[in-house]
Amino acid sequence: MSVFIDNATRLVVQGITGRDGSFHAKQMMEYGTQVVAGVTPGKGGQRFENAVPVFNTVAEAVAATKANTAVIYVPAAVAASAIFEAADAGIGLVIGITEGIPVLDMTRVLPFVRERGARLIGPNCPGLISPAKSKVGIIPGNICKPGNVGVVSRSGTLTYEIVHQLSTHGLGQSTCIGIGGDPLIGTNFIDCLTAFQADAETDAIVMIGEIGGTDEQQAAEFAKREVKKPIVGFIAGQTAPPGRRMGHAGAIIAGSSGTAAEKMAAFEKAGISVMKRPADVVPLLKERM
Amino acid sequence: MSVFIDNATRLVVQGITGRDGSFHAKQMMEYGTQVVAGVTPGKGGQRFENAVPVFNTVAEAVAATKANTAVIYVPAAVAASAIFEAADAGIGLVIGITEGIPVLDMTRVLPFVRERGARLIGPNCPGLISPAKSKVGIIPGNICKPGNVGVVSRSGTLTYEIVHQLSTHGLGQSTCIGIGGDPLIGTNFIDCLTAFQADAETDAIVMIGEIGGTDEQQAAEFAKREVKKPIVGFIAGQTAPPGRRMGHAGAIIAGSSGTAAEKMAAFEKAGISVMKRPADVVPLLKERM
Amino acid sequence: MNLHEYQAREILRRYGIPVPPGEVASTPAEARAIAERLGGKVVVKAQVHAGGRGKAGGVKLAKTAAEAETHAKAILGMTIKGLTVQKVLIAPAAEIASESYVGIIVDRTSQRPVLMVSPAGGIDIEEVAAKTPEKIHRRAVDPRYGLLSHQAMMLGFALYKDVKQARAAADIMQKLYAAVYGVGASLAEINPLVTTPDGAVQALDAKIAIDDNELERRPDIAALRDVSSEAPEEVAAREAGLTFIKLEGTVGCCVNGAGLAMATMDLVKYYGGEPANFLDIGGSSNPQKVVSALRIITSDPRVKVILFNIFGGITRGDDVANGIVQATREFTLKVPIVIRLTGTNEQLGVEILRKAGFSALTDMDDAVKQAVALLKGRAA
Amino acid sequence: MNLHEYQAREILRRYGIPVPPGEVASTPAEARAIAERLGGKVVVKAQVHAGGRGKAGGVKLAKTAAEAETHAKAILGMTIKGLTVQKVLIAPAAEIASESYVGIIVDRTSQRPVLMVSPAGGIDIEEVAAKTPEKIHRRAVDPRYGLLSHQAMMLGFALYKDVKQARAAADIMQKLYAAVYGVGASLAEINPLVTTPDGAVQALDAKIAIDDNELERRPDIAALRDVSSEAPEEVAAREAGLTFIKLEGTVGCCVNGAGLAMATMDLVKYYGGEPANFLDIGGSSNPQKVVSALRIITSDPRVKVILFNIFGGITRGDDVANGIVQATREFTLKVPIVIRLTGTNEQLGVEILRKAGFSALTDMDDAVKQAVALLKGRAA
Repeated sequence: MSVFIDNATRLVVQGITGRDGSFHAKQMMEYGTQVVAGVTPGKGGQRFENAVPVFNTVAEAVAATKANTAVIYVPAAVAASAIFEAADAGIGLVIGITEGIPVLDMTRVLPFVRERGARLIGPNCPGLISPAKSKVGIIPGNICKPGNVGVVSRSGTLTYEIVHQLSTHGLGQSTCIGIGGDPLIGTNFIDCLTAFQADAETDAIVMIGEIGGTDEQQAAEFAKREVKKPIVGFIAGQTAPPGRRMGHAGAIIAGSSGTAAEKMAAFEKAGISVMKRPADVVPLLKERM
Repeated sequence: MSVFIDNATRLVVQGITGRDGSFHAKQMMEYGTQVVAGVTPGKGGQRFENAVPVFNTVAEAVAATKANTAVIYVPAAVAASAIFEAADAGIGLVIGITEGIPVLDMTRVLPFVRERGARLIGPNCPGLISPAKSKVGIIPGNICKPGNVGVVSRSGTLTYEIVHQLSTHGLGQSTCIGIGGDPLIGTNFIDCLTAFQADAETDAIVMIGEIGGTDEQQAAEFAKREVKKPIVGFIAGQTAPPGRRMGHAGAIIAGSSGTAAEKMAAFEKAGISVMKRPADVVPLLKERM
Repeated sequence: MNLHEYQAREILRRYGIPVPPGEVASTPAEARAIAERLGGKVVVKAQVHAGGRGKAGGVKLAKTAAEAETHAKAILGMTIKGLTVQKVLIAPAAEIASESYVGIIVDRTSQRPVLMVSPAGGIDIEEVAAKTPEKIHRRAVDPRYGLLSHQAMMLGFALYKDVKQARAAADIMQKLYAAVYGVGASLAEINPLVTTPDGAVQALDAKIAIDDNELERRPDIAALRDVSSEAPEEVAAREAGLTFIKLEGTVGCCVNGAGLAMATMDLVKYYGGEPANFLDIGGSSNPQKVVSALRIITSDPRVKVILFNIFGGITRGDDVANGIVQATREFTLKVPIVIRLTGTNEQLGVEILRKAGFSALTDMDDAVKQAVALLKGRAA
Repeated sequence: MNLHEYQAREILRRYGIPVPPGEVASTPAEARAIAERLGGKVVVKAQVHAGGRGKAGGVKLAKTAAEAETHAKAILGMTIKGLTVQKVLIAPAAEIASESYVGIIVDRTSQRPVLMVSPAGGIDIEEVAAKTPEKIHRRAVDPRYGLLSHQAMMLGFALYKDVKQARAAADIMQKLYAAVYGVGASLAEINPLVTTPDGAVQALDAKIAIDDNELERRPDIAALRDVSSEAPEEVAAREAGLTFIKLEGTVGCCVNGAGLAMATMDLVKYYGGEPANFLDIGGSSNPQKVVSALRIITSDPRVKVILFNIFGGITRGDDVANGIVQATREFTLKVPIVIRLTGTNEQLGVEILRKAGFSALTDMDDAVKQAVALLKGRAA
């Protein structure tokens, strides 16, 4: 078992013939992910890498290949439409990699996805990986290692940094999930904590948050009540000034709320071990496991 | 027991200070309906007929009076908004009397009402009456009589005609429901047949349809499968020419579909006794009861 | 309310849908001037609310401006299905590579706007639906989200293999959907949606019907009404607040409520008569409305007997009776009248009628039977 | 992207919200001419992206056009919170009967736009929220239906007892909601929404922030950007495709990825340094971006050491190394540089750096410690 993706994941890549889509589709295929279809309007009938059939629409891809998961690499201007399309075609898990989707588009996408009983991860996220089983997104496979630590993060490269620390110190991962750096996302910390708590292969959890919003605070309260597995947490942005968007659209301190200090205090209060720096992850985890 | 309304009905009248609203509010109060509140924006704090408190909003009316049913007499231009408001305030049963609501407004009103688990009757309907218990709408109380016949109709005065026939021949009614003459309505024949089938006080059903749409045809199929009580049916508009809107916005024969002949055939096929003229209702009912 | 083709084209243009040029003319000279401006071959098209214009000779091709003038002269004033042609549209005779159909109606069953498209365009879509239903692609649109890009694109691919054309068609569909909600249409059709030899996608002909209930809040759209293209009695009835539809029979009906009005017509037929009209005086019973109703009914020379069927609810019997009495003061009823009056203020009404020399019945069946009998008596 | 007050007012006007007259001036003479056209008393308001304009002397009342010119002369060129005033708005000094607040933001928790209104207007809404939270009325709007009339009306009644004013406010709220989706705003505030002595409801001052992700598809809104009101390094960074935020410290940071960039800054602080900036070179690693990044970092005289922290994923180590080498050819780095490089094409990158005389570290902690040590060495 693992979280959200595994060997049964049948992936359709939206934007498979684009620059990012084609690069990462190859990477995923090499990693062993079952990439069963690609979608690029107007390129229906072609084959990607002489292997994966390309369709004009996700509906056609689902009908022909029984794809159950979609990953989106299309440009920001059409990315909301791509999520609508995936959910409308009956895809149960949609991973939005694209950065730069307007927040107001997401206010309409999110209820649509939920009404269809689908799960969206992201957007503006690196995707997820269940080491040695399946990888959907852009997390480099070579830094991961199978194991029993679940990782959930709002960030991309910071996740790699921490996963790299884990792997080089012999702590493998059950699943690593990048939930995305945007203010409005489909899957939040609580959803991932719930999944890790239920996952038999996960024994401990690493949670990487950042400034902006109150998702970490709510997750900490939830963890205290519902999560029995040890959690180690990190918050990026202790030195960030208020009112500025720190790269991620969601990483902005509004007024006095959403600061790193506030989030770290919430972690402490909930019994989550708080890293002072990324390198602390290994000793703290070993202490708790 | 009766259908949709009874002695527990606590009514708020939207547009209670208007011409139609005030007239019918008085009629309903005289009939014995529990009119607990009225709403007219800007007249909050007044009392209607020195008795019923008037509020600016339905939400305030519900909070103060525990109203559970709303009836709408406001002009067509603001009637869709009034339905939204009633459903948003937690009202479970909304009766839209107003005629002339644009169909495109209803395409947005109907999913809103359903998402809130509310029932809309109408619009463009005369409302409903459970004789001797409660009356919501404009059906004249004096032509009705308590009894065991359930009446459901797309029409107003034609319903009165048929109810009058029933009452003068000793056949009382459990509930009479006017579902409305518009193409898009909140409660259809199937909903009413389901309720009458479940209602212990109803022993037979009269169903009054008209040209336009396929609601009667679908109801006939449903009745054949699900309704164990005898049904007598009538269809108005045998002589209506195709393509013309016969008063009711919904009464229009499109192409070759929605004709009276088609609907009467569907009734016959489903074992529903078909009246040739309104006066047939009594003998046909007596035959089946 | 139906719009003329030229009005529908103007609305499509306003919503950004590509429509070929073209202008409307009321005189042959105007038609010629437009044809000269456009240059090249043009089509002269009658603007009437009737199908089958082409077969009736209402659409003609002109190679020159002079020929356009000649055709306009022939078409203007022509009668098509009882309607006189008052205007013609002059448009370039486009070269067409393919013809498709795109339409939006509100579907009663799904209670949603439904987009229908077909690669078999240029002909009556009901014919396509009857003969080759597999050529029609439907999509009910969730009005909470509107017509989403990918949904339009799927329909675009149903029309065109070429991705650019599919995208152009999808864009047109989204704009047509916006137009439907923007102008309050109950029906909007582009038929045909054409591709030109250079691959462009355009709306060649359009039909838009407006939901009458939208007109009050859309004075700009209401102003598009062309009363000259409607039956004068129906215009008069609408202005008097009545719903009136002219039919072919001899029994003039005046009823309160649409359902009862239809049932009355049906009963006339049941007893061997033929209704001359549908007429609903509506809920509130102003005596003046009854006067107007009688004026309209009696203006039809085919009417041989007048039948009132009033079941008073909101409508009050005394109002109706007063209206009848007042009408007989204003003009002479040349045909017999049968009055059924029951319900609210029945006694008052009957008394008013009695004093004026009319009798009233209480039973609908009796009234209709009597009206038909009177008819047959006269006919015999 | 923040809009100036005068730009926000223009957008409100476009959406039909009543806004008092007023025009923007770049020179004292223009200010005088506008004041003359308006007549009567006017307010001269600095147009800068900073709160507290009034306290800083950026808002002044003028009784005459001459006085408006004098005030404009004083305010234009003034520096408020580090920003130079380039424009002033000249508006009539309105008589005000009451002041309220109306704002829309997108709420992260409900994932919906939220309307906030308060009868306590004219002051900072965060102050109201802190001191008298009961005076703020909130309503999350379901974007599938938009802000419905009755919802707006309920908030209207929260502001005004008078039904006409409540209706006017509700109408303004619905239009403001339309404006938010229409221009792609992440924030839209009317503060204060005023009533005039004759009872009219008007938007006196407005603040609109645009979601940067909306700008690509809205060139008309993107054109409203006033680069003169932004820090020049940030403008240069944006044009180079970098995300850069100027801070007060001495360690210039260059990182790939926003989360890692923040974590790097935090670690600098952890080891006793202060970051000079946030800088994310983004996912795709064009060497030219690295050159631009170095140019921007070194333009800050406070920077005493440069720290690269690269964890290659999409970003390739050789690209980053090539960028660093190329930059040193184009200009001289006057301060020491510490490079951490790991991940994709790490070996290639390290080799390129080695040949150019740079060494690279593989551990983030080591790199930050070394950078801070260098800093202290210099400082000591």
